[in-house]
Amino acid sequence: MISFHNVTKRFGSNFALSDVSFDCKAGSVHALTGENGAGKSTLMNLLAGVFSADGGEIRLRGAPIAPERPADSQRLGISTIFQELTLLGNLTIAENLFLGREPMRRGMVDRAEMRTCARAALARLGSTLDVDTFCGDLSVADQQLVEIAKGVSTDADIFIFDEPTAALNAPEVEKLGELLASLKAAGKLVFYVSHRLEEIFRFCDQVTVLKDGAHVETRPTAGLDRDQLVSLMVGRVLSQFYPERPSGPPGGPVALEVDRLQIEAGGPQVSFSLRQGEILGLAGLEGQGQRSIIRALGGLQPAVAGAVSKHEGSQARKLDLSVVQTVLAGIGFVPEDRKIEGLYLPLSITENIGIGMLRRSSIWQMARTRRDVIASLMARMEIRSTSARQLVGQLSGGNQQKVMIGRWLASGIDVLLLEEPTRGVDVGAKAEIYALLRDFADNGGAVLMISSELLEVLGLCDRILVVRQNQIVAELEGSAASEDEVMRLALTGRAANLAESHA
Amino acid sequence: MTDFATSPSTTTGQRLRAAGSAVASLPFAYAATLILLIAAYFMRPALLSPMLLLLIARQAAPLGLAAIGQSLCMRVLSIDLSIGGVIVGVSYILTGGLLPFSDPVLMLIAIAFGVAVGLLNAFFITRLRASSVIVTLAVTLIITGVAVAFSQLRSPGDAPEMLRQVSRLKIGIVPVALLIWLAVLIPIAVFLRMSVFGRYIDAIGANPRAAWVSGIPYVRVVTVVHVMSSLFAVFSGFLLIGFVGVGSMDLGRDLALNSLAAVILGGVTFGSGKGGVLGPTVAALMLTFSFNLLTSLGLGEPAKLMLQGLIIGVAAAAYSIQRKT
Amino acid sequence: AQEEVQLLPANLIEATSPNMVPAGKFKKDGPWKIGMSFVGVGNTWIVQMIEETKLEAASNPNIGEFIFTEANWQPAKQVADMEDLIAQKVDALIVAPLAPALVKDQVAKALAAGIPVINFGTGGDILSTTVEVMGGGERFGEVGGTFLKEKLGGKGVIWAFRGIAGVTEEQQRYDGFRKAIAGTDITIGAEVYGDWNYAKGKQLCENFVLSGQPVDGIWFSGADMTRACIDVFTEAGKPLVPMTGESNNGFLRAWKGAGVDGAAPIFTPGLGPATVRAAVALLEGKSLHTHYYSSPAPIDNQNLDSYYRPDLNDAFWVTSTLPEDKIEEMFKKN
Amino acid sequence: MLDLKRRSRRTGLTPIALALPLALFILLCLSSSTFTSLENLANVNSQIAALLIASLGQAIVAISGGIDLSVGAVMGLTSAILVTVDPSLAVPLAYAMGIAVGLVNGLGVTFFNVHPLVMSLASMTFVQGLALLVNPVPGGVVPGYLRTLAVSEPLGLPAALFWSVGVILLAWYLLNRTRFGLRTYAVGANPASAQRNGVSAARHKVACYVLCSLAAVTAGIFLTARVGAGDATMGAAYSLDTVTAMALGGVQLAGGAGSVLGVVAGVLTLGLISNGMNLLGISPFLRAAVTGVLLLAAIGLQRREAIGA
Ligand SMILES: Nc1ncnc2c1ncn2[C@@H]1O[C@H](COP(=O)(O)OP(=O)(O)OP(=O)(O)O)[C@@H](O)[C@H]1O
Ligand SMILES: Nc1ncnc2c1ncn2[C@@H]1O[C@H](COP(=O)(O)OP(=O)(O)OP(=O)(O)O)[C@@H](O)[C@H]1O
Ligand SMILES: [Mg+2]
Ligand SMILES: [Mg+2]
Repeated sequence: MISFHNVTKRFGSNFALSDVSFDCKAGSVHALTGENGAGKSTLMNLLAGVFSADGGEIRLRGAPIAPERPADSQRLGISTIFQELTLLGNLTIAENLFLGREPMRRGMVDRAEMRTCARAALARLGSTLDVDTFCGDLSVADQQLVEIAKGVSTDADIFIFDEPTAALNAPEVEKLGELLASLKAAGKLVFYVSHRLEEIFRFCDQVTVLKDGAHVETRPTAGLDRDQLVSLMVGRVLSQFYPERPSGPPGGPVALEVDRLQIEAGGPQVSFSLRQGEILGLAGLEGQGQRSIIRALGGLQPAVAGAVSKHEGSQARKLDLSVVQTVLAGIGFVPEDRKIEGLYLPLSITENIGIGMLRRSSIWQMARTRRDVIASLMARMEIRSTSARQLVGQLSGGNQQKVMIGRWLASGIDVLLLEEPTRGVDVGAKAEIYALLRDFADNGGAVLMISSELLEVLGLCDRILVVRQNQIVAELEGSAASEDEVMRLALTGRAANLAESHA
Repeated sequence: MTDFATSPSTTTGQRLRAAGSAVASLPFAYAATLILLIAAYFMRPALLSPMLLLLIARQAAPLGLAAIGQSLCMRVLSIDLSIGGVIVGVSYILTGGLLPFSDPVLMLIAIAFGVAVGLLNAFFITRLRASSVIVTLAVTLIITGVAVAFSQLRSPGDAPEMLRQVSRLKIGIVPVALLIWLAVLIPIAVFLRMSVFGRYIDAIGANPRAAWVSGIPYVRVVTVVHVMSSLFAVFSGFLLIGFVGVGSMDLGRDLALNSLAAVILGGVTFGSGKGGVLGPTVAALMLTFSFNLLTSLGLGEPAKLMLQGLIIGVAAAAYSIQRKT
Repeated sequence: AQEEVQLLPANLIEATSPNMVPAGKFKKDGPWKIGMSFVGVGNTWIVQMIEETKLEAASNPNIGEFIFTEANWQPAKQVADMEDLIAQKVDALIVAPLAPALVKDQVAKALAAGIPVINFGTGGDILSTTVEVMGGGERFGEVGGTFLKEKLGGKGVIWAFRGIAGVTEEQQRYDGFRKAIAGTDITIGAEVYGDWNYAKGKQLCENFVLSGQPVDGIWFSGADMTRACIDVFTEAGKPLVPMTGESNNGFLRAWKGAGVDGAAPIFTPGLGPATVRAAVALLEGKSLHTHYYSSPAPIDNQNLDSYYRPDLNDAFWVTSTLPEDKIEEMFKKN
Repeated sequence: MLDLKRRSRRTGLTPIALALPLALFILLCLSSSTFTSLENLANVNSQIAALLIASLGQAIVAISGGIDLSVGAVMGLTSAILVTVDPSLAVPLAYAMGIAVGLVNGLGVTFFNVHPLVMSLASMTFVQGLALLVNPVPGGVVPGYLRTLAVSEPLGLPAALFWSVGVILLAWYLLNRTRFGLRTYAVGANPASAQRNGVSAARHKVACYVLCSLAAVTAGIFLTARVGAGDATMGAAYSLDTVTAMALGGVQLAGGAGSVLGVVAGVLTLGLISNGMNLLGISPFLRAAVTGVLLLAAIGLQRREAIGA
């Protein structure tokens, strides 16, 4: 249905895509994968009319196409769910779903029709959200759902999903799978860009691997296994995905003591401690309060009551939970949305990382940038860039993520709070980030993280606190915990056969 | 491990190319200044005498000072339209005759007034998240309204002798006002380039939300920026009042908008978090020179306004095109 | 027959029309409500004029309320102000129009409602107001033009510094000036709008002086521009040429200090009180001429000392109707 | 009430924005006998009609994420054109001029990427110069049919009422019922996202600037007809007044939020301040200060997420 012929795209002197050629059939789900910055989004953006190609051509049913703007692409029957959310906060769900192709009646926008169709589109994803809600009032996961609903509600032949599941939880991913199957059955072509290997194997018929802008392989997923796919992507076999946990029980001194922290008036209180040298995970279903806890600790969201103290040596200092204070006290926070809350996209890598080193200086002091530290950090983290002066906005998602974590690693903090540390990051980079975090912990740092990818929590954390309805319902040993057990605790607050000794 | 940011592998050719592209990306004010100078050479060569150029530079000093403050605001994605109001306030404090103090004390009061206005602006902008355009517009309305109302009670008096001297004196052929401008400009430029404050300004300009999340003292930095902007306006007002010699309620009326033009023509853009102090300075000179050139061409007011509009519009558009390519 | 109404001392104003408003036409019992719509504020002449006007209104026990509005130099605002004053049923309306054409509807509306309208300033042939109290205008420009014509012996190059573009009063002054030099060999070497403003005037003058443009005399449309130019000449060490000015103490000071050859038409802030007196006279039922014009003999090098007040600051304008203690309170040099 | 709060994401409306004109109205009713007279109310309506028309145009640009300082100059040029050009050509020429200015502003902001404040500052300066060139001294004769349209009293109601209601309905329909309106909110909130949804953000913004200039021309026509004479500087104060009015009414300069109701409330507030001060005999010099204080109060209570311009 679609075929790429020697497609090339440059950004400045950088080749984001060079001579990419492959074909895709109607009635199939075609996975697109590869490392961060491999060019997946760029290729899809060409199809979506966001960029235009510098060379080669794209053919739709044999005829060359060159959409110059998203509207052109929509007219050609291509519907795109972009990697970045494109919902408008001041429009309702219904309005967002039909923006750009509003149903009209007697010269006016037909709101009734819009609502009906919007409800139907959401229903296909098993969602019952009120279609008159403004999208700005939705959680990220709901926004992602609406985004998908928007993409599939169009009458298109080709659907592009660019990392649609980055913010979704298991049950929603399940629904998405059903949806993909129904699209496939209706004879549509679906592009599915993802770093989640199991989704690729479960949902997709074909997989194309890109590397550094070049086409590596297009193959049926059937005859492929995980390791093969990973080595196609990374160019080598990852011997160890998650770093080794330190042997023995985590017994470092306490780094952060959380005492009866209360997020909402009248809500439950949580207490726990974070030790030096450990990686502690908060696990639970979406919206159960993990995010509020970690945000409150980072000073980003006010807490109603409770005390948090930071221990240094034998001294304990009670913290005033504002961002400026927590950073001064040596606590760094890595947000889940790196573009909005994390990075300075128009500034260079050096500046993005260097700014973290200034955290203890007064604003009147002279600033020093430790270029040597930054250079070695970049080398260690394998940040792919043309130079340290490249603007962060030009990096691929995974590399941006590394820069954001790198800022804190270079700043000399000793407690790191992470939200979704590897969102949208490729397997290779993931392994690298895990290693960095473990290294940070081994050198006396303490890590507290939340992640919607349960396997990541299980694989990386030394201890896991399961959160349900704003409360910590269980504490588990990371190496001993199983996916089943955590899920059950997260859903019911109760372990299956065990006594509630942990709660 | 080699540090490739400082590694010696860059060739001369690369350096030349880098230098070339650096010149190409200079703010348009530089090119526009050059064009205007060439135009003057052919049309009004007398304007190019050192005497007159220095004088034009002195005329540009109030705008130049105001533009520094404005550029700081714009670099943190804010804007300061209260510059005009501050100058009216300063004029009233110094010449209104309502406060029974000596001139130096009055000048200190004017400075304190500037700080207060900056703090007020900053409070609304950072704490209440109000639009800076509207806040500073409202503050201007309040200050001018109150000053004009009070000034109806009593006619404005003479400007402090000290300020009159400053705006008149010359060292050799160099006006003191120009030296004062430079004396403010250079340390500020160095400070912004070297200090933590300057880095934070860049970061906030690039992404205010990220700056907050990563613990940059956002409120403090923006507050300092607005206080500085108001202080620059106070100093700009000092020069203007000294220059005029007597209080007036229409001093500095177009300074707020002109400083905005100077800042943008000088290469400071919203949202890039980047921008120097030199660009706006050159742009302030450019605007003042263009004003003088148009005057000396003997054009009527309408033609002058039209050309002035064209210069600002074309310069701003040309600079954007050049930056894009 | 009644005694002639004195709006101002005789040397300051004269009746210029034989037509009379019939006695008793607008007679009304007090206390009266008098409204005034003024164009806007911004210079020291206006400050003083308003002060004198308010003082005059306050000192008349028969005036129950004096409502002053200013239009902030906006035509729409002036129209609105006049509507509001009419809606409040003022007994007499004083209007200083931004431009006569802009307020003719409202003037007609007021007259139709039986409200006498006193025109303060400009626009004789467009507005059919009850009484006109005028000053400045063509005569103002003419005084300066005549002075320069005589000083230059009918030939030479003159710079013309005009006021704010598009203001009727400014245009009239300029027309008067052109009239005065018509038919001579005097040429206008440069013509600019200095907005009646010191800073702008100074910038423009500096530009001319330093770019070496020839000049034999300078005509000014008034206010603070002359002082600016004298300062420029002095600072540049250039010999002064004859200049025209206005009856402002700051200019008189500079004039005296620099020893420039000058002439200054008098535009008295007393015109404000004169309009109030005219309104009162109408309401008292007295007969008035329909047109008054203020064009006192200008200040020249000889009589300069009798007008200049070294003890007062630059904001003071002669000739004032204010009592001496009030003058000292307002303008004492600090 | 809850709905007002929820919808404020789109309308920018706050209780205070709506309460301000109401409170002023009640205050004036209680303190001035003249205020409630039919004549005075008609006056107030006539006084604010031009500002209302221009502000609605400004609001459309603001909702799309821009600002237009050239509104006042366009009004001035309209006024100059009306009294200097042949009466039958005057109105079409004025509208053609409006389209041209709007196009220049819009293209400058979108394709040349010039900041709207600077772009419209440049066009404001140019257009003001042109207006003075066309009509240097106030005066001239306004075509008779325009006079009738602005000052007659059909059905005993002031013509300004019909103009006001007309533009309010038109703007309301445009913003709330048409595709154009919905897309204006979308473009204002995030042009890049809107673009990805198939809305041509640049073209849309240009259209908004053109609409704003057309509104300014209409306001200029009304004002010139009402005053009965041409004046090149007639609109000088309107650029900032329109910004003030819409800000009072909760329209957000950052784009994406604003409402016709808000603009009406803002314009009413300004009109009542002016009228009230004249009626109550409060020093006119304090008008600006009072406006400033109300403006600070109104925006201090607005909900905004972004910090900045
Ligand atoms: N707008 C841009 N300007 C300059 N370079 C860009 C731009 N967008 C992408 N690139 C570069 O193009 C390359 C491919 O980026 P792309 O976003 O397609 O990667 P990706 O495969 O989608 O990665 P990820 O998995 O992180 O989303 C990267 O090197 C990136 O730095
Ligand atoms: N390259 C690899 N080498 C060894 N084990 C791997 C590798 N990749 C994944 N795994 C294992 O597979 C399981 C799933 O891991 P993970 O959640 O990272 O994969 P995914 O979601 O399919 O996609 P992605 O690997 O792109 O993140 C983990 O237990 C991990 O140990
Ligand atoms: Mg991508
Ligand atoms: Mg995974």
